[in-house]
This record gives sequence, C-alpha cells and structure tokens, in this order.
Amino acid sequence: MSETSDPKVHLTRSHVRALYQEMLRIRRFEEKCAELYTQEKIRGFLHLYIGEEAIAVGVMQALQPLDAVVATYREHGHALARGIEMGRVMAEMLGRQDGCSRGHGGSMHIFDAATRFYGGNAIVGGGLPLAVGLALADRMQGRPQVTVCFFGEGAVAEGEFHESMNLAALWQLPVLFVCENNLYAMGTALAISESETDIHRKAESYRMPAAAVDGMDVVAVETAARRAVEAIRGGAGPVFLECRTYRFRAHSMFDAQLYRSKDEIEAWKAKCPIEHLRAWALQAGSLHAEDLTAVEADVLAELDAAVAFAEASPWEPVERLLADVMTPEAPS
Amino acid sequence: MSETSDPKVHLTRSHVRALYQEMLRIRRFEEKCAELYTQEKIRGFLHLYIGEEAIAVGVMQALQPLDAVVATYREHGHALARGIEMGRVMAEMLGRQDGCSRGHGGSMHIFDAATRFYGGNAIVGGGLPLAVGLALADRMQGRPQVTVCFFGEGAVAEGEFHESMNLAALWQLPVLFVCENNLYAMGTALAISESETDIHRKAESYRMPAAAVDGMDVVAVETAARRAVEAIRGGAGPVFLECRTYRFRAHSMFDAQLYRSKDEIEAWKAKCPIEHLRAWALQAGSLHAEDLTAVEADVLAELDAAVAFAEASPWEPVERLLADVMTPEAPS
Amino acid sequence: MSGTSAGGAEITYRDAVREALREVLQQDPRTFLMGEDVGRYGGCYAVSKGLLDEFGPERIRDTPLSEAGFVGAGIGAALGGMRPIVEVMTVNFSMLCLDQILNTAATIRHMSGGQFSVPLVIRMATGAGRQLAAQHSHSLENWYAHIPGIRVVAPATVTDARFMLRTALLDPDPVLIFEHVMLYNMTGSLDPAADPVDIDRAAVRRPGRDVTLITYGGSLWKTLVAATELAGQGIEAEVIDLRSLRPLDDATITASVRRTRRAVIVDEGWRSGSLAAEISARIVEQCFWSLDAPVGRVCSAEVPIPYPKHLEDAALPQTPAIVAAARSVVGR
Amino acid sequence: MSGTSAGGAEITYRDAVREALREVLQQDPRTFLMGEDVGRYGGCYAVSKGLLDEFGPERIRDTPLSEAGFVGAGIGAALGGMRPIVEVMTVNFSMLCLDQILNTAATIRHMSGGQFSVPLVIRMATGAGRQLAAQHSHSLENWYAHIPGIRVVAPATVTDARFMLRTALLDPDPVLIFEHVMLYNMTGSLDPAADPVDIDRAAVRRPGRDVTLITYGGSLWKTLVAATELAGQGIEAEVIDLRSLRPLDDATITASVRRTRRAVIVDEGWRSGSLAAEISARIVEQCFWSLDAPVGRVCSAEVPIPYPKHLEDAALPQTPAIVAAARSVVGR
Ligand SMILES: Cc1ncc(C[n+]2csc(CCOP(=O)(O)OP(=O)(O)O)c2C)c(N)n1
Ligand SMILES: Cc1ncc(C[n+]2csc(CCOP(=O)(O)OP(=O)(O)O)c2C)c(N)n1
Ligand SMILES: [Mg+2]
Ligand SMILES: [Mg+2]
Repeated sequence: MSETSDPKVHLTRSHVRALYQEMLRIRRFEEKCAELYTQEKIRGFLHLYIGEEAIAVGVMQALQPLDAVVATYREHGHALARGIEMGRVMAEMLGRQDGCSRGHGGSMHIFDAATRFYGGNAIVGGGLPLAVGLALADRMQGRPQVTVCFFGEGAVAEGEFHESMNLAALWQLPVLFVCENNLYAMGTALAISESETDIHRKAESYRMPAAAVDGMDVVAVETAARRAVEAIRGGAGPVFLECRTYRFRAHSMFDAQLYRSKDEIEAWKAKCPIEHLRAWALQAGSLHAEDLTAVEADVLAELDAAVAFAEASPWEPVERLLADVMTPEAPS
Repeated sequence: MSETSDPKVHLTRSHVRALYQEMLRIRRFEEKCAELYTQEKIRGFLHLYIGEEAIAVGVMQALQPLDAVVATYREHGHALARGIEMGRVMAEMLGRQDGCSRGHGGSMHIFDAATRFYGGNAIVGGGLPLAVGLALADRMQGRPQVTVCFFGEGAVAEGEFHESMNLAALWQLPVLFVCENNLYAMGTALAISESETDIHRKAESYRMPAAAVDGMDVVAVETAARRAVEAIRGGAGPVFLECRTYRFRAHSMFDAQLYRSKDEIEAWKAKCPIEHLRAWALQAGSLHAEDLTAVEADVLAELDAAVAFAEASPWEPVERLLADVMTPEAPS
Repeated sequence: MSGTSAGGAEITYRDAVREALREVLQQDPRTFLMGEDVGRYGGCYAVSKGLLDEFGPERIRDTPLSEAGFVGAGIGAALGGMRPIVEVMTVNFSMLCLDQILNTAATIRHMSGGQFSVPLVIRMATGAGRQLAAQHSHSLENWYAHIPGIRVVAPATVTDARFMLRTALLDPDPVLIFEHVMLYNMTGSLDPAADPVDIDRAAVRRPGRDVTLITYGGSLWKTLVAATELAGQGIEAEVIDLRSLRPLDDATITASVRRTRRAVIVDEGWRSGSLAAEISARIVEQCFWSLDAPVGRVCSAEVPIPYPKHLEDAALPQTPAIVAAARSVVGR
Repeated sequence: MSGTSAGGAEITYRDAVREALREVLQQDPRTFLMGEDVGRYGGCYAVSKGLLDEFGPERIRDTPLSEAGFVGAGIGAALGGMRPIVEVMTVNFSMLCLDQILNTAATIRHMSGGQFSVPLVIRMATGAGRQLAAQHSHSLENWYAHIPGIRVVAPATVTDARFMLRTALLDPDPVLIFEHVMLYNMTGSLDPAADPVDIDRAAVRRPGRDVTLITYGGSLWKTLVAATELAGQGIEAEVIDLRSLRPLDDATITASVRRTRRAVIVDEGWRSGSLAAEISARIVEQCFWSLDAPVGRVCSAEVPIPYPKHLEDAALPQTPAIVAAARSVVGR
C-alpha cells in the first residue's frame, strides 16, 4: 500500500475499514448482479466494475455531499460509493419502481438527485460535456463545489472528450476528470485506439494539470483525489487523473474475451485492490481478522436486504409509460 | 526572407517569380471578388484569403500532381495555387455552369477532380476526417501520395479535429495537416477558444511531429512543407504544420470587425507576404522592376480573361436541379 | 416582407430577438447566452450585438467551435440550476451536437425516473434563401420535432420572436427555437396583447373557408402572399402558423380542416420525411371523413440547396407553387 | 421468430450478414470493413467474428471510439477509390457522425457539380427489444430516409441480409443498411433465386385483398404474425416489406393500396415524424380516391425506450396493436 505524506488521508482503523467495506460492497453487489443476470432477473447490458473498485471508492472519499458526480454505463460502483442506497441501486438493476431511476434506466442509467449523481450515461464520452456544464453552473452561482467525471480510456478518442477538456481548461472550471484506464474499450486495446498511450499526457495539451495513479491502490487514489479536489476547490481549475486499472470480468455479459490472454487477466487479478488492502491492513495491524469477518457479514447482510427490497418492489405501472417524458407542470 | 538550408527549395529567378506570381494571382482574384460582391454578382458568404497567400502557395510547391488537397470555405487561394483554372474558379464564384462545381457550390465549395481538390468544406473541421480517409485509400492501394488538409485554428476546438489527428497518427497515414492560424475564428480570438494557444504543441499529444512556421513568408512555408511532404512520402506518418498568419480583411462580407483593433490589422499588413517577397527579391536581385511589371500584367490579363469567361458562362438550367444528387448510372 | 400584426411598435425580427434576450437576461440572473461569436462578434446574424457590453463575458459567453461541448455544457448548466440559452449558428452545424440533444437533453428526465429536468433553451438559425449553398441552408426542424422529451417552436412573427423566449425559459424541459434566416431583416409591429405568450398553440393568421394552408417559420409569409393571390381568384384560404412544431396543435389544425375540408402544408424541409408528412398523416387520421381532396404538400426539392439564385429559388417552396397546390385541392 | 422464405439453406440473419461480408471481401480487394470492435472482439453483435483471421487487420479494421472520424475517413477512402463498409454499432451512436453523413457523404456529389461520388456502405444496428433502454434502442431510419443523396435499405429477411450488401457496394453513392437487433438470432432459409438482388423495390411478403400492411425491418415479423391472426378472423392482409426506405417504392405501395383500399403502416420509429407519416402522406397523395378508410399507423410510443420488459413491450408496436389497427381500418 502506498505511503502517503498528504495530511488529508488519515489511515485510521475506521477509515481503512471503511475503504475496505466500500470496495467489498461493490464487489459483492456485482457478483450478485452477475448471478441475477444468469437468472434473467437483470437484462440488457450489464457492465461489471469488478477489479476497479479502488477508483470509485478512493475518489469518493475526496468529495463533499454537494459535489456532483457524472459516470458511465459501468457505474454501479460509483453509485454505491457515492452513497446511493444499495437497495435502490439493486431495484434499478431489476427495473423496479423503487429503483433510483424508477427502474426506467436499469444498469446503465443510475441517477440520484439527493447525492447529485447525474448518471449513468451509455454514450461513450457523452457525460463529459455535462460535467463541464455542472461545474460552470456551480462557478456562475458562486458555489464551492466540484464535479467529478468518470470515463474509460476508450472515451479519450471521442470528439466530446476533446471539446470538454478544452472548455474546462479554457474556462478554468472546477472539474475532476477521472480516466479509468483499464486498457481496453470492449475488445480494443489502448494501443489500437490511441496514438499516445500515455493518457494523462494528453491533458497537458490542454494545459490541464494531470497525474497517473495506481488504480489498484485505493489509498493512492484517495490521496491523489484529495489533492486534486483541494486544488480545484481552491480555484486552480480542472485536474485530470488517470487511474491505471483492469476489469477482471468481460466487458459485458456477451463478451467471449477473445482479445486478451488468460495470463494477462491472472496477472492483474493478482493486484486485486481488495486483496491488496486486506493484506496491507492485516500486516500493518489496521484491521484484524475479526474486522474482516465483521465487514463481510455487514456487507452480506446489506446485500441480502438490498435484493429482498428490490425483489419486493413493484413494477412501474404501464399507465406511467409516458409520465416522465416531459415535466408535468410545464406552463401553458 | 528566411534563408533555407534545405536543398529542395531552389530560389532561382523563375521560382521566385512563380511564387510571387502565384500569390499575386490570389490577391488580385480576391480583390476582384470583393468588387463583384458589392456588384451582387457574387452572393452568399464570401471569405477572403487576403494576407494568407503565402501558405497556400508555399505548401502547393511541395505537392505532386496526384497528391490530394482538402480545404475549407476560405479556399480560393488553395484552388488557384493548386492549378485550377482561374476562369473556372471565377465562374464558380458567380454560380455559372462552367464553374469548377458547375456553379452548384459557389465560393465555399470549390472542387476539382483533375487536381484531386476535394473542397471546399463549410463545416468547420469537416474536412479533416475526409483527409484521413483519402490518405488511407492511398496507403491501402500502395500509392505514394500525400493528402494535404488545410484548416483554421478555430477548427482545432472541434471534436472532428481530435478524432482525425488521432486516427492519422495511430494509423501512420500520409497526411500533412496545415493549420492556418490567423488568430481569429470569426470574431473569436485564439485565447478565447483554446486553453493551449501554442497550437502546434497540441500535435504532440497525438505523437505527431509538428512545427510552427511564419505563414507570412512563402519561402519558409515552402521549406517546411517540402520537408514535411518528403518525410510523409517516405513513410514517416502524418506531420502537422502550424502557419502563423493573419487575414487582412473581415471574416466574410458581413463582418464589422468589432473584435480587433485597427492597429493590430495595420501591424500585420506591414508583414504582407507579397510585399515581403517583392522587397526581398528586388534587394537580392532575384527579380527586377520590369519582372514585377510583367507579372502584374500577366495576372491582370489572366484575371480579365477569367471574369470574361465567367460572365459569359451560362447558368445551369433549372431542369438540372436534381441531376447531381445521385449518380445517374446507379444499378437496379 | 413585413410581419405586421396589430398596431404595436415597429421592430425588426432581429431586434425583437435581441430585446427578448435583453429582457430575460435582465430579469433572471440564472440566464446566460452561450455560443459561437455571440459576444465580441455580435452574433453571426447580429442578433446579440451590444449584449456583451451590457451583460459582460460571463453571461454573453463566446465559445470555441465545439458544438457538442457547449451544448452539452448547456445541458449540464441547466441541471446545475442555471437557465442557459445556447445558440447554434445554423441547423446544419447542429448535427455536431445532436447526440447531446437526443441522447442526453431529451432523455435524461425519463432515464432518471423524473428526477432531473433540463431547463435549457437552444436557438438555431434555419432555412435557405441567402445563397449559402449545400451546407448552410437546410431546414431540419422535422428531425427535432420527432424527439420525445423536447419542445420545438418556430417564431414567424416579430411578436413571437419577441415573446416566445420568455415562455421557453419558464419551461422546465428543453425548448428549441428555430429562427429562419430570411426573417431577421423583416419589420413588423409588436402585438401589445401578446405578452405573455403561450408556445403551445397554432395561430390562424388569416381566416378563410375554402382551404387550410398550414405552415410555419419563414414560409408563413410566402403562404400569406399566396392566400392574398388566391383571394383574388375567389379562393379564401385559411392560413395556420403552427408556431409549435412539437407538440403539434392538433385541435387548431383539425378544427380548420373540418371546416374547409381541404388542406395544403407548406414546409421548407425536404419533402420525403418532412414535417408536412406528419401533419398530412394526422389530418388523415383525424379528419379523413371531412376531406374533399387529398392533402397537398409544398416542400423543398430533394437536393442539397444549390448556390445560384435561380436554382435556390427553384428548390424552395414559392408562392406560385403554393397557389397551384391550393387550387389543385380546391379543384379550380 | 423464423425468416423462412423459399426452400433454400437454413441460416441465421447474423451468419447471412457475415457471409455477405466475406463474399464481398473476397471478391473485391477495394472493400474493407471498419468500425468499433469489428475485428478482435468479433463485432458487438458477433457479426464479424472470424473475419479478422481471414482478412487481417488492414481490411477488418478496428477503430477507436471516434464515430465522426472513422465515418468521415470512410467517405474519404471511398473518394480515394476504396469500397469501405463502415459499421456504426447502434443508430443512437450515429448522431456523432451524422454531420459527416449529411453534410459530406450525401452532399459532396451535388456540391461538386457531379464530379465526386461516394461509394460507401454504412451498416448500423437499430431498434429495440433487448432491454437496452433509452440510449441504445431507437429507430432513426426515418431521419436517414429524409436525406437526399443517399440510399437507405433495411433487410428484414436472411435473404436480404445475405444479398443486399453486394448490390449496395456496386452503388456509386452512399448506402445505409439498417439491421434490426432482434433479427440477428433469427433463422431463415436463403432464397436461391434472389441473387443478385435489387435494393430498390418493396416486396409483397404475403398477398391479401382486404388491407395493406406496410412495414420494414424488425417489424415485418410481427406484422406477418398479425396477418395470420387476421386471416383467422376472416381478414386477408397484404404485407409489404419496404426493403428500401429511400427511395420508397411508391409503385408497389400504391398498386396494393388501390386494390385493398385500406392501409396500415407499422414502423418502430416514434410516431410523430415517423417514416410511417411519409408513407401515409404519399398514400393520401397517390391513392386518396381509392381509400375507404383513413390510413392507420402503428408506431412506437413517444418515450425514450424504458428498460423493464413490460414497459419496453408497451412502447413498441406489437402484434395485437397491428391487428387492432387493421381491424379498425377494415371496419370489423
Ligand atoms: C458513442 C458510443 N460508441 C460506442 C459505444 C459502445 N460501447 C459501449 S462501452 C464501449 C467501450 C468503452 O470503453 P472505455 O471507455 O475504455 O470504458 P470501459 O468499458 O473500459 O470501462 C463501447 C465501444 C457506446 N456506448 N457509445
Ligand atoms: C461546425 C461549424 N461551426 C460554425 C461554423 C461558422 N463559422 C464559419 S467560419 C468560422 C470561423 C472558423 O475559424 P478558423 O477555423 O480559424 O478559420 P478562418 O475563418 O480563420 O480561416 C465559423 C465559426 C461553421 N461553418 N461550421
Ligand atoms: Mg476501458
Ligand atoms: Mg482563424
């Protein structure tokens, strides 16, 4: 585990436990989702975040309640780490009325007004301009808030990435861009999609401060995120963080993974962020075996309750099919 | 005038004269266009290149007949320098049948199959992907050709710029990207549109070799272009050239130029590429006063003939309104 | 052309739009105008001239050439509590931000289960008639009118240009305002009774009993001229200005057609797949048994709009064609 | 679902598309397939699986996530003498390259006065039914069918999936091929007589005398089921598969409707501004005096498609609605 000189990351027992628990919540939640998918209770596209949990968990530590979050279609982890109730996220996965988006969106479209969680966007790169605008609104209204925008390294090739980076840097907006570089966009390896594979160096061409961080190390991510968010909140303009990571599972449930080797997958699995934190915490004495057991039990209890809540939730009645297309109270 | 160590640019009398004449052709042509615009013989948007002639003329020196050119809506200079007959370009300005695009396109849409001149594109940034594809076709067919793509610095903010730069660099395609940085996109100064105002540095983030060159110096442009085209033809992949220049006239005929000062305009006019070459050539003895007179006379004769040709050209008959929407010989 | 209604103050359409902008900017600090060259240049069509001095560069915000970026930023800013007015210079360029409009602005309310509204106004210039040729002359309002989750309006009179914006800004959902380029120079008198205006209802601009002519935007004036001509031939045409293209005001249309038993739709969009087709289909669905003749359509020829005046004129709906179509359905 | 026609070989729609690709790749060295994940991943819907091994990475070209870039590159490559087949994963993503399709591919022939053709094929998946929710489920074929300068086809049978591609590649102009996502797994038998196929004409998939049901793509099969059901109720429906959406085959439609005197159009697009509207308008224009009832439309509800199965089903045209609409126009 990386040592940190930043005073902001206090590796107290409770904090280490929280980091561990947050990552485990995501892991167990998604393992359950995969199971529910095979049972056909979850349908459509399901993109698992397994292996990448340290990023969402690390970054969210740096946020305040009124900060905003924009994520992608691989956003269960972000939703949970941001504090959306697991039951509501699970209900969304099942398409139920108590889902955080009333079940309209499913896996790819998780939204939550209370935590300023703006999706859940299944257009690669589509969330970046939104983040720019959210930050612009905060700035124009004099609010000291930060918008965090998560996206994959595949999105870097999109025009919307480029336009958003320039706007944010030009207008010096309070955005933290977090690139989750898991080396593949579906089956397309980074070297097949970018002429410059050192992604964080691209930020320099917008004069945006950037850093690369080990995305398998939750403390490293938290440290980098805290530093960045502090700078942004202080008015330094946008910051770019490239988190180097790997998805342990297929891109979605339809992927035969012809494009990468078992060896490569195994090598990365050995860097599992959860295992990594556990081993370090046990060795450092931050956590004891009974803490781990207790955390696991907590998580499983939460998960069971979430599934039960979701399965008990009603379906949106067909009469509401058109209800949320336009705001009802539109004038005239 | 910049000295050149590149053996490829031979400043023989005839070459200097040709450079001078080419620039003067563009200048006089466009002055005439402005006049014809006030006479309402040319309509629509008219974007003059006056002040920027050194770029088109310098770059075209480096091309072979089978190379391809992609330009913008400010492309009269490129069309003339590429060798499209002045009469056909003028007829296009007037919307006549003998125009190089049968008059369909006018000022913004000059095309010519014979010289592989692919427009004439009035969507800012829209030509860049096209250039990538033309180069891809050459490469896939084993042809040693280069595609030159001209665009303004305003286009750099567009997503299509970003996607095209990456594709060209990733696939190592034979494209010369020529950014005509005249400091303004309509009324928007560079510093208001780009967080990184040193445009050629943006090319580095695609790992594309780049250079900035004095766009008011035709020899400097030719030198840089020859060097780049030679490298590209040799298989080095794409190259980016930023030519620093200024438009002496308004953006189009509707522009009150509220956004820049008279002083700034005058300062740049003092760097006029044509005056600049003339003064240098006279001093160096490459050209004599009578050469200049002869060139001016040649150009005016060509221009008069072009206008006469254009004005004598018939209108496309209304019956052909739909004729060029689809290729007539489409199967089935 | 004169857009005279009742006896109010004379004003140009351009000034009416500017006054509308000034008013909302003065009244609501959450409002700002953003787009290419809206500030220092004064607007591509001089609509926003002077506003920069009055409201400053934060609220009259010049953007880089990044249509997806700044439209997306407008969506984000709306989500963040602002009331952005985004200007897209010309509907052809809006192809570059259609992803943001369709996949985000129009969709996020539904996807989020009704949690988020996007109180955004997008203004675009549309239409032909200025000899701007194949990439600046289209009328794609029909595409936008196809999208659930947004509202689309087309002010054809100075009164609507002056007052629709305020109502649009009160709407919690995205509203697109289409301004036909040929209207900006039109003078008309403001209807003092029109404030506040609804933006849902079509208006009968001329009563008549023999045939209903349905149109919107720039074609309204050609249609009114045709109606006058028809009156001279003993045919009293009722002229409906749709005003709102989504939703369509079926009640006004069907009430008129049931009375006149004949209808012609005049729409500058290309014929196949035009908005006119939708109106025709609705008339047939709702008034079939009242119809005494097939519903007529006068639309643009299916060609990218050509540059020369005679061909541009031939491509667009013109008064003689409207008269002919009306006579044909009336049968004399 | 089974797409059986005559007694040829059984094949899935997916395999039929793949065989079509293999054939053209083998026969014409100018042909190549380009798009996101067409190579190493094997295609988002597994259509191109195996082709990379057979044809190599130059001709089965994985692209970065840059829709505008690689579609534009396809246009350029077509201009440069290649015969590109560009795959856009899903029609929703095609918003990102619509500028290139509308403003360049469809327009360059006209703008250039007929000098340049763009022999490009673009394939896109379209439609709903897989619970992919609000950003992956739309049917925007109507938008493309509105654009002059391109051809749009929608193979609904395995035979058309197998043979339309070859004809499309022979076309000197851009052809868009829409493949409905629900068809890929469908099995049918290849019509051995169908080769070579025209791509201009609609096909009568079922003869009938009482009502004409007009449809295309994924809705064909629901419509045929409805026709069978109607037959059980004594109503003989003729079913027309449009096959070509631009141009529309008016002759086949009007011949049928003049005979049956009644028509219903089934179209998965949102109702307002649907392709169904255009067909309805044409029927009224061309067959008004033969019609015994208003033309019916069965379209999608005007809502971004919801995720849960029951709501998705409710949003889309289904067999009972088709039966009901047919009964309603038949009046029993
Ligand atoms: C504009 C667009 N193009 C293509 C897709 C299909 N698609 C979905 S996810 C994905 C890969 C994205 O990769 P990356 O950005 O690296 O994120 P990751 O999935 O690795 O987290 C693709 C191509 C899409 N959703 N949107
Ligand atoms: C996509 C798009 N957006 C906006 C415009 C309107 N427009 C035409 S030229 C221009 C300025 C372009 O500036 P630059 O690229 O620097 O080229 P320059 O005109 O200076 O040669 C703008 C904004 C356009 N034609 N296309
Ligand atoms: Mg990735
Ligand atoms: Mg410029």
